[in-house]
Amino acid sequence: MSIPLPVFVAVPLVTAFVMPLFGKKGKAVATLLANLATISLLVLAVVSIGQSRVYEIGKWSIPMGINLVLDGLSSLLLLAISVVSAAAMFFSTRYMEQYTAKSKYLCLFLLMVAGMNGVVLSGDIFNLFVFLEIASLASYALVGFGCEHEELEASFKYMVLGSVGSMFVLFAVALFYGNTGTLNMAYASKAIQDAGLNIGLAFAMALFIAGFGLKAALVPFHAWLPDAHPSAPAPISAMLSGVLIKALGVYALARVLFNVFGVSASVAGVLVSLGILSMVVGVFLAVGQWDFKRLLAYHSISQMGYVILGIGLGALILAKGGNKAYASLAILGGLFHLVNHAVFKSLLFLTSGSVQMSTGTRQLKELGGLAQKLPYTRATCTIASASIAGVPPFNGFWSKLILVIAAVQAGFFGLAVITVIVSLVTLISFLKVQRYVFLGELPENLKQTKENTGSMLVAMVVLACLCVLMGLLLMPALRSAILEPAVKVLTDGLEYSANIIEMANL
Amino acid sequence: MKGMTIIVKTISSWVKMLIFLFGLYIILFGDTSPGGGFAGGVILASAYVLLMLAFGGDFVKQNLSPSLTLKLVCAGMLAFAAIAVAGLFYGPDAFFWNFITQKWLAGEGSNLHFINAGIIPLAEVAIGLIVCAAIFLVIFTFSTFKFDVSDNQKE
Amino acid sequence: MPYALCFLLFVIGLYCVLVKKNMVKIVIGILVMEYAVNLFLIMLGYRTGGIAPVVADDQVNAAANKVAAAFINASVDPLPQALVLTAIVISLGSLALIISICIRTYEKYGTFDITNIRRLKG
Amino acid sequence: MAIFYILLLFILIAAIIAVETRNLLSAVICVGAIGFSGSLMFLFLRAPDIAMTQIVVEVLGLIILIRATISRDLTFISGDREFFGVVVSVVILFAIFLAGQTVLETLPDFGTPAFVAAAQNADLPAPAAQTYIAQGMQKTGAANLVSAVILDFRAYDTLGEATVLFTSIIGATVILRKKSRRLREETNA
Repeated sequence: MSIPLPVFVAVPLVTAFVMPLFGKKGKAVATLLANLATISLLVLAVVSIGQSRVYEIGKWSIPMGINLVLDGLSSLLLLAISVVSAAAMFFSTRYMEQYTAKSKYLCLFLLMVAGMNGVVLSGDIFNLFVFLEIASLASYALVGFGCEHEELEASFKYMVLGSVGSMFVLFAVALFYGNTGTLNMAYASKAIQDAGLNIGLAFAMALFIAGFGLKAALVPFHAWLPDAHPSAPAPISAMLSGVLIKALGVYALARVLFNVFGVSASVAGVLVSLGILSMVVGVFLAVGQWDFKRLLAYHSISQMGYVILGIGLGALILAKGGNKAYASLAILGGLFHLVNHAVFKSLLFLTSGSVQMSTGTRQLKELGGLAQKLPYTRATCTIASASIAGVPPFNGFWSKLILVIAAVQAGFFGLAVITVIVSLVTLISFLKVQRYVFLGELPENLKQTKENTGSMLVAMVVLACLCVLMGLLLMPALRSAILEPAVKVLTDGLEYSANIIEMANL
Repeated sequence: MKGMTIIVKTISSWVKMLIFLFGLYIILFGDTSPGGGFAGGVILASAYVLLMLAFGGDFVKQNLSPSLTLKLVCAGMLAFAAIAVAGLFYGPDAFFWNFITQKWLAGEGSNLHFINAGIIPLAEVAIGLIVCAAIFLVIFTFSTFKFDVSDNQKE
Repeated sequence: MPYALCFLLFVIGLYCVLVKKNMVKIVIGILVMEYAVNLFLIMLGYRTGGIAPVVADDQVNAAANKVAAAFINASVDPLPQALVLTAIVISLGSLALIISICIRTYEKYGTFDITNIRRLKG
Repeated sequence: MAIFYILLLFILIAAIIAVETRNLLSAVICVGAIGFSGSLMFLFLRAPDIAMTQIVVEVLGLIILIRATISRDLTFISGDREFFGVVVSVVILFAIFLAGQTVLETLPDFGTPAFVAAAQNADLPAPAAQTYIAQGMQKTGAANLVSAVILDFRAYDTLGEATVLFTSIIGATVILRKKSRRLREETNA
């Protein structure tokens, strides 16, 4: 079945436009509609797996109009976004009862989803910027949703750094237009291949790396993340850490670098070093944290390092003309880890929200002995912790294993050792979480704690099942349907423009 | 927020119509002359802002309440989205297909001759509505927001 | 040379965001960066001695139903103007949001100075 | 040409004052000066649509900014700056600025639109901007080509842009709402 691609953006947008019309009384209807929207997006994403096509908006042939592109990488990201957003939306049905203005929350949530889908599908660099702004503005407002001191402060910090990132991207778009005379990524890529990469485009590329790096919170640009992610309500933290930094940061970066500018050894070196820096710095900052969600946020930085490392390693092998099979394996590891991280990190944030809602605190030192009180939360949290630390047979193990194998095959033994060490430190810090939250003595004031039921539980259990089952994605059938096309988009690199132009002319 | 003196009130009630007409002109002629939905919408909003400054927040609140304004924004957005989606139904499966002009150019749908820029003026009106209501709502929210510093002073 | 002055404006805005300690000043820095990028984009489309991209009646060749060559060879680039129109509205939207965050923060802390607003560590 | 340099210098001076002055209200007024001279600049760059939009947006932006600063007694900035940090960032930014000079030389000269150079490449189809100028009016029916671009050729961007405005007003009303959390008893009830 061939779905018109703008539907992925139109469904959440139209639902979001309807949301403010429901006041206090229509809250139940609004919640139902929002859940329907996210679930239908999930269905659409599943249906569109394996398809690849170009959609010209308004029937204007490119480069006159804007085109949307669905290929392997886009459908992988669409799938991740819709899975996490459906779970987070279902979770918020009950969780967000503690805040006011629920219909506006749902509206912002859907706008954020629409923005991410727009970024992932766009084939036009300015259009990508516009949808990036939608998703970012919605996330700034959602981070400050609680309107308390920490939330407002984190939101301000996030918004300032995010706006600077957006300005970098816009300036880069201007330079890009000045040098190539077009905004369409396929034709711009062709123009760059014809004329060669001059210093103006190299500067634009540096600005893109800085701008998208700010959105992805890679280490020199990570200052906002440890404040913003813990301050948001738990389902929003799950969305931000789970998919927002990937769709706006890693996806956009990979698309622009691999498919438009083409990777060179120096750029790949920058990516690998950013990845290693993020991995190591993130994990060592995480170990010392005593705030549950803050600890998780630092781990997000570290795990994003794995993703960038995998992609960068693949780029390095490609740029040096090495074996293409090794390069695809490294990129496969990176992308697989991206999807895995989306699932287990959002699950971890949801469990932290469940703990916070039951106990009213997220300071590790004030918690303890909740294993009997919150059995389901404990079980799901354990599964997610095992995943993030890379314990077999959960999904995190497989992607880390692939990364290590790829690093060893390509002859980067140091990288493999660093990957394993960071994974061990991750394990230690999650043992600490288990020890302080679920084991040990139950503090006197938490005797009345009750397990959360209903939608929160369902969302957590579904994600936990996914954590266990996602290793199956490596089975040949699923792998060639979901992961391989995404890897192929990146390893093909500059053939992107020829492919798009050919598909558009059909 | 309080209103101003009688002189300001009288003058602004005269001027508001002129500003309003000017804004409408800018919106409706956006396809043939400079201007368009954004500029015109902001001008329309400034007519309301003028009224708000002259007569005070309560007066405006009675005539155009914030919840109604928010609903107007939603209506404008839905209208714009409807224009976009209409291309899917009237045309050959294309979001934002300019279904009036393109049919006219192809020699069909001659009853739609009267607007030869197709969806452009319609979209200008929708955007004018969105921008006017949105800007007014923002400024109204900012001006009526009351600081409640008493219980949150620096701790 | 005009490009260079524009880039200088961008750098001034960036300096303001990085160095200043007052919330409103930081917002001003972001605004200055936005102005710089908008000007830069419009400059990219300028043609010396050009005319605005609005087709007047006398520039249409009615017989051939075509725009006169005089217009085609003189009009400035309309595409960057469309981009800047979008960018201006986006910057207005983000200005409204960031100022609302500033106002609410002021209500909580009674100051705009970010050195006094440090509840979060790191 | 001279008018561009005069306006740009005026904008730069206003920007430096806006950044360096200690009075917040003056800073906001300087931002207004930047905006209005920017609008004049757009007019001389033959962009009347942008000039109009810039001027009206500037007025309302100033109202919003003044609202943030004027209501409080604290319009003066106190507090000392870290001298060392300022020097370091000035040096780094100046280096970026100098590096940018070589970058800007790769652009077509001021006065030549970017699409003219791109049109030389026979390998590619005609650049979008050239098509807009030559055939935009016949293809869409709008004489104002900027309107034709934003509402027909690139209408999808405009949908995104209107959505940004929508997002920001929902965000602003959410941030400025009176009560943000319910009590625990209400939640569980």
